[in-house]
Amino acid sequence: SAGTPSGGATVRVAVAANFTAAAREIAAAFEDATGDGALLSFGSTGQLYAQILQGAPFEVFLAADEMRPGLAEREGLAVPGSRRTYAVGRLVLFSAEAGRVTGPDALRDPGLRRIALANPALAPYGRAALEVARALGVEDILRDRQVIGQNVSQAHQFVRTGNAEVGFLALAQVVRSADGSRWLVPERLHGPIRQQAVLLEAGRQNPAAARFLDFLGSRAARKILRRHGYRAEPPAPHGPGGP
Amino acid sequence: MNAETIWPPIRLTLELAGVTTVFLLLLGTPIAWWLARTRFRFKEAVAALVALPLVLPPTVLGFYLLIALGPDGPGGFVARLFGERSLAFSFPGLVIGSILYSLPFTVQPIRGAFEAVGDRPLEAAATLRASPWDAFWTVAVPLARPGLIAGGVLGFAHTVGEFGVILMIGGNIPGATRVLSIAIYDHVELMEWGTAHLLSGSLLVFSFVVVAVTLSLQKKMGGRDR
Amino acid sequence: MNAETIWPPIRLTLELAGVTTVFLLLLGTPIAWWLARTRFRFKEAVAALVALPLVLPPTVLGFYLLIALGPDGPGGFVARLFGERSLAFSFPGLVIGSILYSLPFTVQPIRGAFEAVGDRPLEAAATLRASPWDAFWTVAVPLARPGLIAGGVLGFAHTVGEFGVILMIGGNIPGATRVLSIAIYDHVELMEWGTAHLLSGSLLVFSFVVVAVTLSLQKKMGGRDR
Amino acid sequence: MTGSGTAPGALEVVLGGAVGELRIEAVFEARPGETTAVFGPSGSGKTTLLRAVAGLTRLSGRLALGPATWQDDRRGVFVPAYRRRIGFAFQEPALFDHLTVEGNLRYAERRSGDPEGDPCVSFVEVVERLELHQHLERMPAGLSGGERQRVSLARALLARPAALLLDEPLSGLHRTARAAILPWLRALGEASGMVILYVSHDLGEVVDVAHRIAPISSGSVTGAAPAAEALDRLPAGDLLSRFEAGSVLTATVRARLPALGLSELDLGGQSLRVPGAERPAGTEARLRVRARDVALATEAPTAISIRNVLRGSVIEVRDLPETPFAEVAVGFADQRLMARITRDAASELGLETGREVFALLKTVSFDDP
Amino acid sequence: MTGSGTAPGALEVVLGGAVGELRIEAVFEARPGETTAVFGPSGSGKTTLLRAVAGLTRLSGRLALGPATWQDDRRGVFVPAYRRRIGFAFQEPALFDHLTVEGNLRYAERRSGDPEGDPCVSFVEVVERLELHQHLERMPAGLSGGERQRVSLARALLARPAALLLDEPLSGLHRTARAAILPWLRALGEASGMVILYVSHDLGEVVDVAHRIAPISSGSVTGAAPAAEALDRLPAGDLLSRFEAGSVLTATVRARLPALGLSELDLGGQSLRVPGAERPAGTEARLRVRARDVALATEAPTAISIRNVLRGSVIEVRDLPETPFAEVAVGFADQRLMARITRDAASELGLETGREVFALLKTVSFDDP
Ligand SMILES: Nc1ncnc2c1ncn2[C@@H]1O[C@H](COP(=O)(O)OP(=O)(O)OP(=O)(O)O)[C@@H](O)[C@H]1O
Ligand SMILES: Nc1ncnc2c1ncn2[C@@H]1O[C@H](COP(=O)(O)OP(=O)(O)OP(=O)(O)O)[C@@H](O)[C@H]1O
Ligand SMILES: [Mg+2]
Ligand SMILES: [Mg+2]
Repeated sequence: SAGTPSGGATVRVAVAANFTAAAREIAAAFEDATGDGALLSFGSTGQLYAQILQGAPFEVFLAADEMRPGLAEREGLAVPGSRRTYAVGRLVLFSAEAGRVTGPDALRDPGLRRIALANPALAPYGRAALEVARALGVEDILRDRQVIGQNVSQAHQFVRTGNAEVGFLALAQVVRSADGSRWLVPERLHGPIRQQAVLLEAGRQNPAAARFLDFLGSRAARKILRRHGYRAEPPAPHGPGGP
Repeated sequence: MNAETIWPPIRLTLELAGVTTVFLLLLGTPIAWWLARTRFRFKEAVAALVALPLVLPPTVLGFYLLIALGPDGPGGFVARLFGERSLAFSFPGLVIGSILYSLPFTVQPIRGAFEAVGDRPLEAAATLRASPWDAFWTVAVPLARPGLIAGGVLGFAHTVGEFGVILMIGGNIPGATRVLSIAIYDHVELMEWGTAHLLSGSLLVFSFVVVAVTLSLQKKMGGRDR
Repeated sequence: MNAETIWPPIRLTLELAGVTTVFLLLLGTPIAWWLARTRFRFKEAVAALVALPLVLPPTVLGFYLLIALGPDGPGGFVARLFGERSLAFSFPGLVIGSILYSLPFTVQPIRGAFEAVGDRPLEAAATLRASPWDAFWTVAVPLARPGLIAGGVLGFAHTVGEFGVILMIGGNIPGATRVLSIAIYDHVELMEWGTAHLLSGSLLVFSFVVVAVTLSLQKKMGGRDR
Repeated sequence: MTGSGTAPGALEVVLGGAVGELRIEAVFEARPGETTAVFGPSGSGKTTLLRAVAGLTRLSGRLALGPATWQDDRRGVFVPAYRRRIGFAFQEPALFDHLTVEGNLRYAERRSGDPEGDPCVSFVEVVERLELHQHLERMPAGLSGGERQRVSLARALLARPAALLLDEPLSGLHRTARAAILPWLRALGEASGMVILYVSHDLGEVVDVAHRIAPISSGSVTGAAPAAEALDRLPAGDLLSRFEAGSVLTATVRARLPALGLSELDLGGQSLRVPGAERPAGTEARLRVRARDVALATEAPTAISIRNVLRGSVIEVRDLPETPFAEVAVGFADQRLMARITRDAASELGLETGREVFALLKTVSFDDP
Repeated sequence: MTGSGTAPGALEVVLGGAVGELRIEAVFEARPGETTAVFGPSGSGKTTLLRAVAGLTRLSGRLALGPATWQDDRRGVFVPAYRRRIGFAFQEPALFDHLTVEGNLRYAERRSGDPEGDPCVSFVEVVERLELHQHLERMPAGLSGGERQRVSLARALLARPAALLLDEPLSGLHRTARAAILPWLRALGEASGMVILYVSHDLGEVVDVAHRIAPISSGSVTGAAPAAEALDRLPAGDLLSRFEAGSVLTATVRARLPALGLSELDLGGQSLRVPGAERPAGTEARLRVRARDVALATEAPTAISIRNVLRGSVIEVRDLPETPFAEVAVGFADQRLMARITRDAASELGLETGREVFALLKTVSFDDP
């Protein structure tokens, strides 16, 4: 699916690892729609940013946060004004055990030992989890019982393998499985988990790169996003600056 | 960056590397000895088995370890004896993961050294009524000392720098499983370059000293140039 | 999962591990030889230096490598000679990173084997008018063969499983730098457990066969039990 | 070897097997307190045999030291080397390179199972006899070839074995050093009652040290005979024995002549002078006489420097094929002496069985190293 | 060693230094075509000296082989071992364990710089002489001690050296094998004109092989003298020489007596019979006579098996301190012969300088291994 259709141009896209599944579908749809190809490279947002800084041949950057794309713009690595939020993540409190999570009270269960979350310093989902705990007044419980994954997919693995009974995960990770138990965290309990994209300098001359960025805001792409557990914002570019 | 956040990972890293190295030597030495001396036909298959964890990406290995250490694996069974759910996110869990991942680097040099000792000194020991156990400790181990030191050093260094496996099974719990390598990585991810450089630099210097000093203990035996 | 997505990473991994192993041996053998034979006072410091990259977490090492290989580092300078911007994100870049990261595992067993050869055979060769170069190839290397094989095997296995460094300097670019370990990791990330298990399993079996067969080539020389 | 007549503590060897192309077939017994020389040319299987006795190489058959059975294939017994009370000096000294010379010796002593220390084999005495005092602190790697051999021998002794297995232990030593060590070693074996198997390819050495000789050739040992008998029996055409072959005479010390540095011995009523005035009168002396050193005369010679003239009668004259020589056996009382002279001389002197002759023995010929 | 009189191709050794507590001080010359024995007790520095000559151990001083300077500290010259045309048989054979016996030999031959092969030292001949044919395919690890030594010697020879350095190369061989190899080795050296340094602690071996002897004791070598002279000169009290000390006589073959297996030699007009009828009449023969084998008489003896009676006169009588013996030097024409007899006998026979005597030599004493 990452192959290049003959005739069309190819765009190299750096994709935050947590967006892997959705990105693949979008790339396929993009190829069908435009005849261009998209070559996806996955990695952590921080790692991808460091690579871009060191001249990696990426043309579009789909980050898991809004900080790194903002930084890229400010550092002159990205085409000014190209930055936009392509997806908004939803946080979910999840357990692999059926019935364990029915609502926020699951966090207060005295028998609960481990709560998995992504590193709040690095990952937007982690930061959001912290905000939720604060809002619910269970900060202390979280501090005592937390196990931190480097990113949200590690937190997911902690929960899936049963090593942590519950965890704050991305809806995207569990949206397609029916097992376990979950509580979809209301968005009002935390700041928005905006995932931003940006056109990189390397892609300035590649019309396919702009087309890919545009395609992210298309109806087809937004449908895929929703199916994967993201909320799509209108395709209007955000103002400069970030968090 | 302050002392409070810097020292716990360093202490933990040294503890982990130290304990792991001890276990690596305790476990690796008999394995190496067996590999060096057995005439078992398929011993190279066993040797390959020891080296095998290497070929898996650490994060993947870590994932499988997570399953093994978890509530449904043998690790969970052991953990329940101590009233825990899982061996993951605990110091013993880290030690187990580190041992598995660094074992081949310890076994290999020790095996080589045992093989280089040859039959002769052991035969001589046997004729002096040293039991195999006695001869192992009083002849084979001292003669293979350079290999044991090299194995320990490589195991130590590899554990200090280990990352993927620990990341996977550690849970980055400050004071419990947040080792130096993860701390440095966090700083890199946060683009706190200064702190990252400083920690990396100190780690390099410290390790250099440890490794260089240990390796120097390999000093040759007596010896004339003949 | 289909042939198109599975084979390129496998091919690339074998290529990378193969090329890296060749370079590891080419580079590691003279270093090991020097370490085994020199009387330089601070040789253990040099040995420690070789082992040092180990103590850095692979991603951190990868990060520094990224800078070194990038447009502002020496790698960029070399890259410009070939009309490129950076050595990172290229096959040569991966090879350089893998060599650095696996070198100690190759050097150590070879050094041990060279040390076990001892002075005698080399003195004998010298009295038979074999130059040091000649004696190295015709006496030291054949006698140290088990160590060379072990060093090659460890280097190969470590390169196959290597992950952090390659991810960092390679950039997970399909067909160019997306090796098997990264592909497996991607599948794990995607929760495509089936594919991940399958790939991991095949990798294990394949590596097991390679390692076991290679190690068996160490067959002992002639020998009576004396 | 049948069990009957086996001395208590004797080493009984019945071993067979093959190494490479060589078939080993060894049946003999070595007695306690005696040194049994395993004597044969290079490649005849001496080392292999010793290793099998030690349990380091596996041959099939039966091995027992007195009441202790070390190997018995029929009963499935095989005692590992470290449970056999042996001491072994390897042909190429296998010292522990990580220990000093003293460390090597103490290693053996500490495991000798004899915490008091056998008075026959004390550390101090062994070190002194083998001249190792000034090397005790050194590492083996710096020792000369001969020094290494001596350390190896000392170590084997200090294991205080019931069976001491020595594989050419003195091949790197000069004759004087050997001559000083061999009689001591022999006496040590006698005093402590241990079995000594002494491998050598040097008949001179063998004769000096051995009570019995077990000749080995092409892997085959058929028995150990008393040294005198074995020397006499060695095939005449065997080049090996040409130089050293001869007889062993047993005499009694009659008087000491300290002024001359000589002793006077009594050999069945006749007198004989040999170097050395140490042996007390009345004790028994064992003399080795090489056949090449004995001249014969049909009349008592006069005005000659040869002091020892023994009267006897010819028992046998036999030609040594492919040589210009004949060997003449001369009998005195119940002992016999071999003389090697040219066939030419034998016929000119008319030597034949029953003929009375005088055997001429230079005093100095008893002073061999 | 002054440069004057240095034969072309001679090995000139002027070395000094210390190993451990031993001071080495060696000044001597070894001539091409000759075998020079370095002879001394264990620990006297023989191995160290050979290693220094080979360039494996560094002592200070000067070393040259003919026109090639190997070491000259004053000029800062030090040629590494692999650029010296040497062959070295180590005391503990250092065979290449990864090569077969043949592989070891070919390794040397291929680097001998003599692609045609020296006709004096052909592969086939060396293998045959050292009886290695049936071992060629084997790996060294399986060889017996004596077999390893022979391979090591063969390898050193096949390097076709200008200087052959042998460190007790035959200590593991029985006398017969040695006796077969030594004269061949000596002749090989003569034919090829190489310098042979032969380290040994066995005087018998030394006498058989050496043209010259360089005695070494406590690290000191003061020169190499012709064998006959050196034997005569060896300090009388030196225990080492007691057994083997003696003289070397040069005689001419007068006639062969094949029927008896003997040759008749002429020694300054007197006749002497020795074993062996191979040497053609008119050629020169070199005879070693041990002092212990010579008896003296003041009247010509009769009716005795000793065939060789040489008339001469006493040159000197000297006591051997701490022994019951005296050594008597007897002169014939321009040669001298040493006899060792008891002091007792010497005085009874009234031996003193100028006195006419008969020296009695058993034929068999020339037949030593
Ligand atoms: N494993 C083996 N394979 C083939 N041949 C062997 C093996 N072991 C020993 N031999 C041969 O058996 C013979 C006897 O060997 P052994 O070492 O017992 O001889 P030895 O009498 O000790 O000789 P030496 O006096 O030279 O030491 C030798 O020819 C040796 O090469
Ligand atoms: N590196 C060293 N350190 C201390 N002593 C040494 C060293 N090398 C040699 N020696 C000593 O120097 C002496 C001479 O050694 P060398 O090996 O030359 O003797 P050797 O004449 O060959 O004796 P052998 O006949 O026993 O082989 C020995 O006493 C030895 O222990
Ligand atoms: Mg042997
Ligand atoms: Mg020596």
